[in-house]
Amino acid sequence: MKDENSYLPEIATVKKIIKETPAIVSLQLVIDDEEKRNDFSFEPGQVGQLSVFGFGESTFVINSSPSNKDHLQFSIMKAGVNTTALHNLTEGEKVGLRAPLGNWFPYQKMEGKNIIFIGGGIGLAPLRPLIMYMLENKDKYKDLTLLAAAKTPDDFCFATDIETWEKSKDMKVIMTIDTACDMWGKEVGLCPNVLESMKPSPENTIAITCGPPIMIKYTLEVLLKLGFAEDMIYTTLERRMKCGIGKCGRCNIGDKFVCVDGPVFSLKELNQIPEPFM
Amino acid sequence: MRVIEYISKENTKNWLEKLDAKNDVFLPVQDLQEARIGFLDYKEFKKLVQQSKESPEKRYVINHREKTALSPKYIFFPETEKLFDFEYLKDIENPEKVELRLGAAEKTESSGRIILFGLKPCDAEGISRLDRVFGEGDKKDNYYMEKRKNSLLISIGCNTPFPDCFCTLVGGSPFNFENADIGMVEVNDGYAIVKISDDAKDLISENREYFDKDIDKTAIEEEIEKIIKSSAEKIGHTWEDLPREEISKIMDESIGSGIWDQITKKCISCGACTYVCPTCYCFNIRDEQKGLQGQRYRSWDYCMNSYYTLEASGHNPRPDKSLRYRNKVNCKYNYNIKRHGHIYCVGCGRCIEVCPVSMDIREAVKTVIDNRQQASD
Amino acid sequence: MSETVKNKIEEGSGTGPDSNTDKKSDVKIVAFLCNWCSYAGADAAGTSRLRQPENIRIIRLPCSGRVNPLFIIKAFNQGADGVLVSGCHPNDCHYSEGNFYARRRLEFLKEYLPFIGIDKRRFAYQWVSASEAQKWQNVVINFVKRIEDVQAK
Amino acid sequence: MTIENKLKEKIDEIMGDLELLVGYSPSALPLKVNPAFIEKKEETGSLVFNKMCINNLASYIYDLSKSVKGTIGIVLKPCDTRSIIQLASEELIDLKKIKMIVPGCSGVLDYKKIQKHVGGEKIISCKLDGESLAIETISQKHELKAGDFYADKCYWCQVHDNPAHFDEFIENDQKLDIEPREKYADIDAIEGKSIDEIMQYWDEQFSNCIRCYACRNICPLEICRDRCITNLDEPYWQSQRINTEEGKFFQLIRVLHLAGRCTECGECERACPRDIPLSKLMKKSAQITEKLFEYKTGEEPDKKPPFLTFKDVEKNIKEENLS
Repeated sequence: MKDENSYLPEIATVKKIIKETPAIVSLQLVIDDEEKRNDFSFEPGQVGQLSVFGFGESTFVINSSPSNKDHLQFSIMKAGVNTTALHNLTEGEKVGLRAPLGNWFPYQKMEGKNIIFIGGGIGLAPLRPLIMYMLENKDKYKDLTLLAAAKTPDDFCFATDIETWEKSKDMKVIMTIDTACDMWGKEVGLCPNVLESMKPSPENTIAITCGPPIMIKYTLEVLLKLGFAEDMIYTTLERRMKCGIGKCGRCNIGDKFVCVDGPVFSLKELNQIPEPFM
Repeated sequence: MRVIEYISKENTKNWLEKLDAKNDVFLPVQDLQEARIGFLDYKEFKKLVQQSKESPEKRYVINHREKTALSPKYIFFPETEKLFDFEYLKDIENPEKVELRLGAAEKTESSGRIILFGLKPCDAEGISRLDRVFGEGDKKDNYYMEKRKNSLLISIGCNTPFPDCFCTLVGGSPFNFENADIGMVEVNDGYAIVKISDDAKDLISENREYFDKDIDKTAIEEEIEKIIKSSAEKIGHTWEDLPREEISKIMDESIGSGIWDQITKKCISCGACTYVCPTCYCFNIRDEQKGLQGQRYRSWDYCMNSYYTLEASGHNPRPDKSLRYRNKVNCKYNYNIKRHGHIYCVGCGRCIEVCPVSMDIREAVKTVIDNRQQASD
Repeated sequence: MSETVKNKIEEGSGTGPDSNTDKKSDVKIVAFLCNWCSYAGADAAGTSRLRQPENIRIIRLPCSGRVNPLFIIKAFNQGADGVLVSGCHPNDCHYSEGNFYARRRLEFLKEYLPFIGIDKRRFAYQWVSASEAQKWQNVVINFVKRIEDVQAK
Repeated sequence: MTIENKLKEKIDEIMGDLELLVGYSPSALPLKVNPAFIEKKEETGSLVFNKMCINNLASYIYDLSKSVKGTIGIVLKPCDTRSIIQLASEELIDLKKIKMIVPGCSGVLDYKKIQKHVGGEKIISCKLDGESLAIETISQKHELKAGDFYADKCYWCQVHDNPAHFDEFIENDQKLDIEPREKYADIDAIEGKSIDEIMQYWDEQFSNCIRCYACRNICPLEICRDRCITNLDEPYWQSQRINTEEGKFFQLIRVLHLAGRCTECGECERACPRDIPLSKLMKKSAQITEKLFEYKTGEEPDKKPPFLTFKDVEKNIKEENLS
């Protein structure tokens, strides 16, 4: 594979479209080329570049379970030109895919520990493959907790997954919305505040968070306040990306490129980068 | 410096002519009427000369004394480059069905090599920096590497450095032929060849007739020593020495300080400095479609552009020109030292020359260093 | 379009001063028409079967004031041989003053085009009201002819 | 007393009222000066004002007027004041916040002209003594007459010692002393060519464009900079390709966006790293707006720019009739 063109995407077919929230859809893709499809594997946290040819290419995390060989799932929030084009796709249409790219959650290092996942809105997407992996290998991990936050009850991504996880005994699930509304029997409050009131013990626990930049910022503050060590906190970041392979230059934070050195970073790593990541 | 061969200026012309028959030779050409200097394909140059209404000597000359206005990076990394074509195919029988075909960029089967003649040592250094960016890492950049793989760099030392030159500050020298395949020094009325790489041996062995047979090597070597000395004296320094070992650390420390606001005040946040820089490599990728066919291409981009980091969500990690300029200088004097082991500035001075508001990267770096010393005093 | 249908259309359209019916030119002309007057006028020309050359590609806009001069430059850039802008007569603008602004911009552009190497005759702006089907036909025929002349040179 | 000293004296006098002063300071590079931003009274000593001060400092005023709360003092050549007045007439800046300190001008030298005259050879040093200009390049010394190298705008300047608007005017004993030239002579020269030759001329010029946007960002009137239509994804108005066509198209966007606004300071052409004669494009647009709308930019802060207003009957527009 020495002469492989790093910019040329594989063609994949949209197998299924799931409407998650009014602004978010999940696409389930199957790579057309049979050999490539069978060879494909990825680690939880890795990303892929999705193209709608004629519109552009953007980066999304692969959020299906790594053990799922049927399809790859990506969740897309409508924001720009390419995401709108992805939203307008119908089942059976073709997209371009370059994956897997970037690094992943060091799930082996997390074995034997308690894990707390903190996801806001579409920030749950990068956590999903890891959660699924850990649930599939529950014996290797201790207590799993998920704090899922969204603006309103309608804004929860992967609602059916959360429901399943809620029912299973393997993971404790807490859901919160920003402001109170009728028919909501669960937590109310901003994610960092709810986290603070939960008072999770930092003892032998790893916290993994993802969400909008402002949420990550305050969540990290709360985690530190709760006594979590910097190397026990993980987050995934996003930046504007073009090439996805560390050449085009724009996704850097200091000397690190989010596309190749990330998107997964421990807070310790981030604090070693001189340029502020927020 | 040990002299291996010597070629007169007259013969250099013949030699280039010969090389151009089998290869693509690029050389610095000056348009005297417009005073513009740029690297040009020799074949293109000859065409221009032919078309020129005035006498060609009056309008166009081959020029290796002055720096070219643009760095030669565009020969390997063009301003705009096609990545691949795509085409939606519609089935007339079944209009619902749309197939997609991707055409990888066809490899240009060039018979010969790309030869860059008359490259300044700093420009050769610049190309070696790009080699690292595009050639290192898990994924390589085929488009660049494909062109670069088949190329030879013929570098001519700088007998006369310019006021905005500062290669010695960043670890280079006007006679650094480390990155060149052939290194030449202008002596008397010709060029002494002081370096030949294995790849480039045939350029000389196949064209022996152009190279002087009986030369007094020691005399030429003495002459070269004199040239090197006088060149070193002329090179402009705005400050004594750059603490190259420490610069990364100094830059790190400066990041939180307000010094960057001060440095950037006069900057107008344009891309002139980036586009003339021999080591800047950032690019943008876009799709364009007409009807059912389209193309994905890349084009140069510049980090002082506010759209450069603007995410679709509206979040911009570097919304301010001071943050962008901080990133730009750090990219060169800090981040790329960590990533690729070298300062990503070769001291060619082009950015200083083109800046309409006299931004000077030397001044910026010096301000950061001075600021740190003041803080520690 | 099949040949027979095409012939039928040609037969059915007889009126108007069109000398070059036999000679099909391939000049491409983009026309920006205001929704309220000129588009309606062109429509009326169509329904009254006033024959018009096929070289015109009409783009409907709410008002001639919506015509950014860049549209015209872009059209030329993309290969248009001529560009025509048409809107309501001054004082008749649906939005009262859109075409007054347009007139200033378009006249400026018209004066400017030759300076960048585009023949002034390739661009025109005209006022055609909804009832002036005949005028529209004349305008189009004359404009196409003019572009053909420029092209032929 | 030199104009520079008089200017410094004046600035010292009023510096107390200013939060920020924008002026010129010396540059390490021959033939160039630095824009300087001075906040403290002690720092005014580094200011200069001479024939190298070609930069139009009004380029900074829009951004500064947004970020600086207090009064901004700005050193402007009489011609530069027009940019400020134009911005004010479009209500983009508040004149009350700005103190225009205007020294009389005896002309400024265009370093690009000098550079071109010496054949593009790099200039190592330069000395201006009265009217004689001593230039040293890497290969030779030139003795030049300053009178040949003034910026284009100086040759038809009407305001060098009588700016229409200012807060402080400082009389310059040295007057602009050059042979005036016809303002539109270079425009006429281009228009004398055939339409195809004109197209070819601009294609040749724009084949050099690298789309660095220095022209846009230095322009005092183009306040869009970070929000420019050319960079937008949606609408996708312009391709990001760097080539002749796109360079020219971008420049036409500029021309159209500056029609009836451009004050012909020539900064775009000076900033262009590829030496494309952009000010010709701008001059043509000024010529047309003068002819059609009898409007001169940058002279009346209370008059509406021509494209923001209209007349029922436009006496200078002769509409053609195609019907």
